Amino acid sequence: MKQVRWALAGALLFFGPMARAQGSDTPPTADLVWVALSAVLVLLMTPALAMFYGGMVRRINVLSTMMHSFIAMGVISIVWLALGYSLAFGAAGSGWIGDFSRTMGNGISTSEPAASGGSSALFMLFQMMFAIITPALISGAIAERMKFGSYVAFIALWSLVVYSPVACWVWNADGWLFKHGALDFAGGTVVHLASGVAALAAAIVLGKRRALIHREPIPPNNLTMTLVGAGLLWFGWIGFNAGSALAMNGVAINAFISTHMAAAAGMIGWLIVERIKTGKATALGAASGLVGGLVGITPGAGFVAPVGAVAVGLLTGAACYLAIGLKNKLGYDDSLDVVGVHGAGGLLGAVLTGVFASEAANPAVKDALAGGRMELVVKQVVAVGAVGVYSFLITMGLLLALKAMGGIRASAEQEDAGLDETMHGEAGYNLY
Amino acid sequence: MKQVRWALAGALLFFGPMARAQGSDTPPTADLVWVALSAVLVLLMTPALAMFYGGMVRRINVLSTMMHSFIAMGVISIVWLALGYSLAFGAAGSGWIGDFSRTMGNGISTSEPAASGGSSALFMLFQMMFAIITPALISGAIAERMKFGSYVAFIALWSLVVYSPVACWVWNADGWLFKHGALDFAGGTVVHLASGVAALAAAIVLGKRRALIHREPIPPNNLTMTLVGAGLLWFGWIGFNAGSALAMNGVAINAFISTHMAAAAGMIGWLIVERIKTGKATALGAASGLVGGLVGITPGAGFVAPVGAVAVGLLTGAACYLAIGLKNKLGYDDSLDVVGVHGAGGLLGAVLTGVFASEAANPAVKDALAGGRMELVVKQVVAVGAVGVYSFLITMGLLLALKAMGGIRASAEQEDAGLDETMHGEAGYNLY
Amino acid sequence: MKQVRWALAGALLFFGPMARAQGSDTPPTADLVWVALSAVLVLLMTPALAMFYGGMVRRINVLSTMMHSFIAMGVISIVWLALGYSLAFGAAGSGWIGDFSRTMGNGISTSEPAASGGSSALFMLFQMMFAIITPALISGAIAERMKFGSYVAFIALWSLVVYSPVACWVWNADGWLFKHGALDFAGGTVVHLASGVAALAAAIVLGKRRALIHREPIPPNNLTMTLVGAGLLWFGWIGFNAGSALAMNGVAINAFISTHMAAAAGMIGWLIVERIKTGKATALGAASGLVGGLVGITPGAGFVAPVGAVAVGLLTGAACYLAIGLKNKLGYDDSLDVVGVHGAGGLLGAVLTGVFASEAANPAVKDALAGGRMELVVKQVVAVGAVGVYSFLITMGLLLALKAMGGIRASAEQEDAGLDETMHGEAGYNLY
Amino acid sequence: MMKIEAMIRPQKLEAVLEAVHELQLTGMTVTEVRGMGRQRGITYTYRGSQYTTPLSHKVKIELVVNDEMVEDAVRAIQEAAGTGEVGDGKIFLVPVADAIRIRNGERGEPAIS
Amino acid sequence: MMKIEAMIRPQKLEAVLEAVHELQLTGMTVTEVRGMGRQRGITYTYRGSQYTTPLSHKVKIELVVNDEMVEDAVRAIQEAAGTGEVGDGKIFLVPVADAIRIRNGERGEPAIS
Amino acid sequence: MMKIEAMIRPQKLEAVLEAVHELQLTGMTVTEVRGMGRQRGITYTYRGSQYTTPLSHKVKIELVVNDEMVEDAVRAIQEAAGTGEVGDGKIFLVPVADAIRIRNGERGEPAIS
Ligand SMILES: Nc1ncnc2c1ncn2[C@@H]1O[C@H](COP(=O)(O)OP(=O)(O)O)[C@@H](O)[C@H]1O
Ligand SMILES: Nc1ncnc2c1ncn2[C@@H]1O[C@H](COP(=O)(O)OP(=O)(O)O)[C@@H](O)[C@H]1O
Ligand SMILES: Nc1ncnc2c1ncn2[C@@H]1O[C@H](COP(=O)(O)OP(=O)(O)O)[C@@H](O)[C@H]1O
Repeated sequence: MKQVRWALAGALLFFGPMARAQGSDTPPTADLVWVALSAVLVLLMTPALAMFYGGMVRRINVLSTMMHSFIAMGVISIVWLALGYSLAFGAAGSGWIGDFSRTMGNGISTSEPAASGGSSALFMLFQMMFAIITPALISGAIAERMKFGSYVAFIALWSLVVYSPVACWVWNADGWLFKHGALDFAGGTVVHLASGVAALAAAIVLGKRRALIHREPIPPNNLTMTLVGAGLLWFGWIGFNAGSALAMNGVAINAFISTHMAAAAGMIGWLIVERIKTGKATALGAASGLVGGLVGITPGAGFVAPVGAVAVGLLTGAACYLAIGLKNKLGYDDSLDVVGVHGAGGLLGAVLTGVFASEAANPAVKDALAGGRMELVVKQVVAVGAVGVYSFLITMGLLLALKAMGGIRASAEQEDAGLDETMHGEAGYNLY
Repeated sequence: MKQVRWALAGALLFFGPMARAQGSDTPPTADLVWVALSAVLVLLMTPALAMFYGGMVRRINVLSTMMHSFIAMGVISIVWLALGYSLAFGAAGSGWIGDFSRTMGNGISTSEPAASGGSSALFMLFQMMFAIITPALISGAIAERMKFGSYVAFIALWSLVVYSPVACWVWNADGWLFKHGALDFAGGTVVHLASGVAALAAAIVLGKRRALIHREPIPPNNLTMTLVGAGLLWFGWIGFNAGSALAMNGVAINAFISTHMAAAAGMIGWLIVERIKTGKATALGAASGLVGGLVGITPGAGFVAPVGAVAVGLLTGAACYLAIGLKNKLGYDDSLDVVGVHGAGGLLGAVLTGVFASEAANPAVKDALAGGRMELVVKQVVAVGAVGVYSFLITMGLLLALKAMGGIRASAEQEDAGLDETMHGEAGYNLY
Repeated sequence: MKQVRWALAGALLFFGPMARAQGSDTPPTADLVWVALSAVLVLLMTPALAMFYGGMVRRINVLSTMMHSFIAMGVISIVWLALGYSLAFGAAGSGWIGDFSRTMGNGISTSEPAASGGSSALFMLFQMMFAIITPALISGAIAERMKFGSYVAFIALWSLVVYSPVACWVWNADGWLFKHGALDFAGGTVVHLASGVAALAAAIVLGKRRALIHREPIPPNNLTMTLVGAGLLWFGWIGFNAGSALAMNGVAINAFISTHMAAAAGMIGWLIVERIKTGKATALGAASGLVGGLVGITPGAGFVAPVGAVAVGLLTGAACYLAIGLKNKLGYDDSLDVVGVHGAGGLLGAVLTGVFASEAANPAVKDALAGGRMELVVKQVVAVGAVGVYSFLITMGLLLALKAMGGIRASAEQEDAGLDETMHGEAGYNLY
Repeated sequence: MMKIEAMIRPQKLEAVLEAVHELQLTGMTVTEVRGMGRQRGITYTYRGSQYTTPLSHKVKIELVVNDEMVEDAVRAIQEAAGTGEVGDGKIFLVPVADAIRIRNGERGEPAIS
Repeated sequence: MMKIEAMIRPQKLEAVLEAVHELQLTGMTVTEVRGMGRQRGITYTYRGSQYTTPLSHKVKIELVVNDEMVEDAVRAIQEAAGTGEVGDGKIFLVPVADAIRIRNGERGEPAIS
Repeated sequence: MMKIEAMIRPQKLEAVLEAVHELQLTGMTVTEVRGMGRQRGITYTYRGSQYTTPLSHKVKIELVVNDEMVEDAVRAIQEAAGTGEVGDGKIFLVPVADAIRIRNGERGEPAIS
């Protein structure tokens, strides 16, 4: 059963030197093109996230917020090549963390023709794009008030002590959650749940924005940018999910369709609830709902058939709308609703994957359902719980340590004048 | 002749279970990658359209206008999966409309490895992207004054009663226009002509914007966004046209080059006429002209050689410039010139396809020209006429019915204050 | 050795009718998909450049600056198809310039199925995208003060008298620099060095902007657009570099990874120096540094291993920061630092390619290093010198001639009021 | 000399410009502003929370005119900008002590004619 | 009649709107401005060069009120907008000769009440 | 006390800020405006139709100064902002009744020094 449950994990075998039987008559070049295409699509998601987030903050913090995403592309790429990939996908006898066998690009050959099956470099690269966007997602929770230097230190460390271990548990063939047997096609748990829960911890440690405390308005500076960012996220997410099949085949095509349908349905789900509750269907709601639907389908894209994906999208879109209301009740300041969208959406998506996984979408689901659907749902919940608790506690510890070492929050003056001006010495717009 | 005239229709055969002879030594995986890549490129065209259109309206309607495109992604995706695809590509003995055999994703298998030829799911998906953008194109004609709810109802219905039937006529192997024998490589008639003519009907039914009546200025809020949208449309259009070959082969490569050349020449064609007429070459002119060129080459991309495509682009770019002047003479308010660009461009492109189709570009053209070039041009005109008349009348009826059922136009107050504020409760920018 | 040194040049063989041995069991369809995908990615780079540059100028010149890129897409596409491609890649017995055998699309067949190896049309197209962006890069140096008509004439001529010859020298199998034996994987010399040096000549001939002379502030109008443009450049550059392998293989994958790593490291390199020098890490610095890193790795992407690429990126990012200071010392007005980024980055990248080229990345490097690393570095310097001197002198001559024929600079009035208003009759934004 | 300051609806600016032009007044300055008045404010919806601002978009125009032109100008603006609905705006008359034309240093009435 | 012109911190606008509302003053106009004062200016970094502007973001509010309301209004604004730090801004009192309500031509005090 | 209001060319703002600084005047407020005057307007081209607006981009500066500073300030602005070409702009002098520093409630001359 192991080899079918986790599509991504197959990659390790696929790209491994012995994956292709001799005499195979389907050379994998087209599959490599598909994965490379997917990697470049996922690469674009982080600039897209910069737009999505950047449009929602006040004008005085637009560059600061976009920098949170861009700097992740700079820093995490290097961290991942140097160490993170090895911790996630190196040999992990214990099931908890990889060894140092693949640090600094070691053991990741690109020089042999890929067609002969000798290269795992593309897998390392594809995974790098996931490693980049995950901490960038967290940045939405701390927008408009965190020191830039502290943020850089935080994401570099977080990537090593939270992301890499969790990726190891879930995607490494030796990982304990991999063996446990939950379904996570493209990172619902590793990417969205882990970042959503980390966002909660970060929002708590950072505290509320001064503008929120003083009830000053916090108008989004440019919702057109947020909409375009959401559109580009949709575009890139096809690579994220359908590329996670690591080959062009029926599962990849199913993942493409289901991803698309869930995004569409997520938009509709959010807008319906919003219209009922406020009387208006908003553009930001459309953008948020489609992202919610995409988050929801991420763990199930390769397991859930298109009609099921519509259900997943509708439910996640609606649920995310309701979940973002929590912050007002519970009193944390999750600036851009990372907890509500990625935390809640990631959690619900994992559970719904258990509910809607279907053999019609992916024959591998047969094995996953061997113990009954209820058992699968429970496994999903266990995976979510383990990752959630780990990410929350370590993030909390990490930020408290950084805080003790010199503070992680901008000064009141910096916050009032805006981080663009005070931390980066820039203004987003000089339009007039 | 039938199997060569319509590149798209080939898809039904191509993806059908018996398309690939046993022992075929060219597995289609690379072709699937090409179509999937093309689908994701076309997916991006609707956000690109949101930018292209969004930049041209007044600031007070920017989100409303962008929502017209985004909501199409939400609503039409579901309509298409549920019903539209079946009406277009289900069995259509009559030649007029498909049956219900492929509703709700039925009969569209993704679970078998695509390499064995068992899946038409990717074709359904690729077609979905066309179905999404077509009604979104119409929205340019009704920008700045239509009720959001009415718009949503309109595009959902239009997709079922205009788009699906027309797609059936033209692209379904049973379709009457398919059998008639005109050339439409990637949707000049189905997408551009149908939407351009519907736009005319919609502009007439909706009536003029109050600002136009009162001769208030209607300045485009952000032409940089329009330019970037045009750039992304160009990018996505490669998938639209070259992907319509449904395989990576000489026809696809020709379509790529011809599409690119027509966009370039469309820009130049527009700018030359504009410079002569007004003394200035404008940025909006460059953006509009390239879109005009792309519209013009859409029906012929796979049939016209690169040098012919330059001619098509130059002529369509120039013609679109002249066609947008019509609205002032005839008195309808086509806010963003959908009639002038997609209607006129689609019409001219269909005719020019007959004129410039060349065997050098596509051997299939030989059969199309069997009866002489004049006969082909006449066939093109018949196809355009049939689709045009149908789309105009049904759109008219649909909108008049919706109007009778409670009004489709924003109130005067809403229009004056802008739809963003009054319908969506938002403002596009808070930049200062 | 010839067939291994220049990855691009391989294309001529690859796509040539005899490239594929009969009985070959790896059909190139997947490779064609990869090249087509890369071409569409590079296509997007010019709109991305429009954003990158457009955001940095004053509001009154934003459209004018974006038009510099867009018009290159219109004009150069046609120039290249008509003549430029033939001059670059036609038969070039002399080693200096191609003949007229491939003008007007002659001899560039698309009609045969690419799978049978009969088409070089895709190569012509892929190369067209490079030909488009190169003169557009120069436009950064003359932003905010050049006449639009003169600019159009300039890039059309420059493409024919500078770009095509240089491309011939370096990439044509007959070219003298091709035979000389330097390494330029994806255009460090042809694209970046040639345009960076031309930018210097152009800045000198055009003279300083009035605003600079009068010490008026020149605030960037929209750094969010510049950031997004940089993100899209990163995305497109994968096609630029990894597509230059002209096949999906180990070299392409290495190029993808190295390109990505150099962009990341370029960002970090710039920000570190900037933080040390000014105390701030800026968003514009992140955008500029990543572009610098991409420029630096362009000649070496297929020859330098990922860890080497990190070094190339760090060094080029830092060096570009320092190089842009030159203009203040030397007194030319290079509006958007084309000399500092593309000139200096292209030069340094060429040298560093010699330093870091490694057999682990590409077995072909073995031959290049046959004479020792120092010899290779010297060859790199010679190539840079030849291209640099040629581009500088011809650009200078071209602009002086255009100047003599009626002036190339906007009037003082036009410059003060902005080129958008006075040359294009438009305003970028009407946001309030 | 008197400065006429009027807050009007943005969409009426065009008509006011024409009206002012017809009076042969050649100088005027226009500013984008937001105004609070009797007019209902705007309610913004942001991810479920709603926020109402009393401010709506207005345009402020300023013309400095000779005393004898004041009443004509006021009447012209009032006619061009009025719709009869709440939110039409206000005109204020602010005394001005002197005017200087930067170009040539002219002062007083000649500077504004 | 007096026009109260105040330049305040942007983030204090909300509080001032409320304060003004409590005084039952129904009219006010708001403009985005940049101000120079004792407050330190902003230093922008642009690719290595640095540029300092003395201007910081401010909001200007204008209310025309009856003479008897002036002191109350000034006090209310001062309380709502003040932080005690440099950069809080200024209030200026500018005499106004007359006011006209565009909607119905009312003049004088009725026009602003 | 007098408020000096000047509409100037945007590109002259920098020079005016310096000139004002040299006079030791520490306060000033700047607004982006559009102005109609003798200067030719702008013709916009939009897909074949053309539209001419009489408005061009200007910057408005406002300084409240003591009466004795008025002439110096006017001269300084005039010199810094002038080019001698049509469109240089105007300076208006508007009497001010009082000034209040929000930070500490100071009134009158101390508030603006
Ligand atoms: N007392 C005032 N001071 C300054 N501006 C005012 C005042 N009263 C009204 N305004 C301006 O006039 C605009 C229209 O006022 P409002 O009361 O809505 O309209 P009406 O005069 O038709 O009742 C407001 O938005 C504001 O900009
Ligand atoms: N003399 C003045 N004329 C016009 N505006 C002024 C004047 N003095 C101050 N301002 C405005 O008030 C704002 C705050 O002034 P500042 O001197 O920084 O604060 P404070 O009054 O607390 O010392 C300035 O940014 C400017 O907009
Ligand atoms: N009477 C006036 N009232 C208000 N603003 C004016 C007036 N006259 C001119 N202005 C402002 O001054 C600017 C320059 O005026 P203009 O007549 O073009 O220049 P010049 O004073 O050099 O003849 C105008 O754009 C406008 O903003």
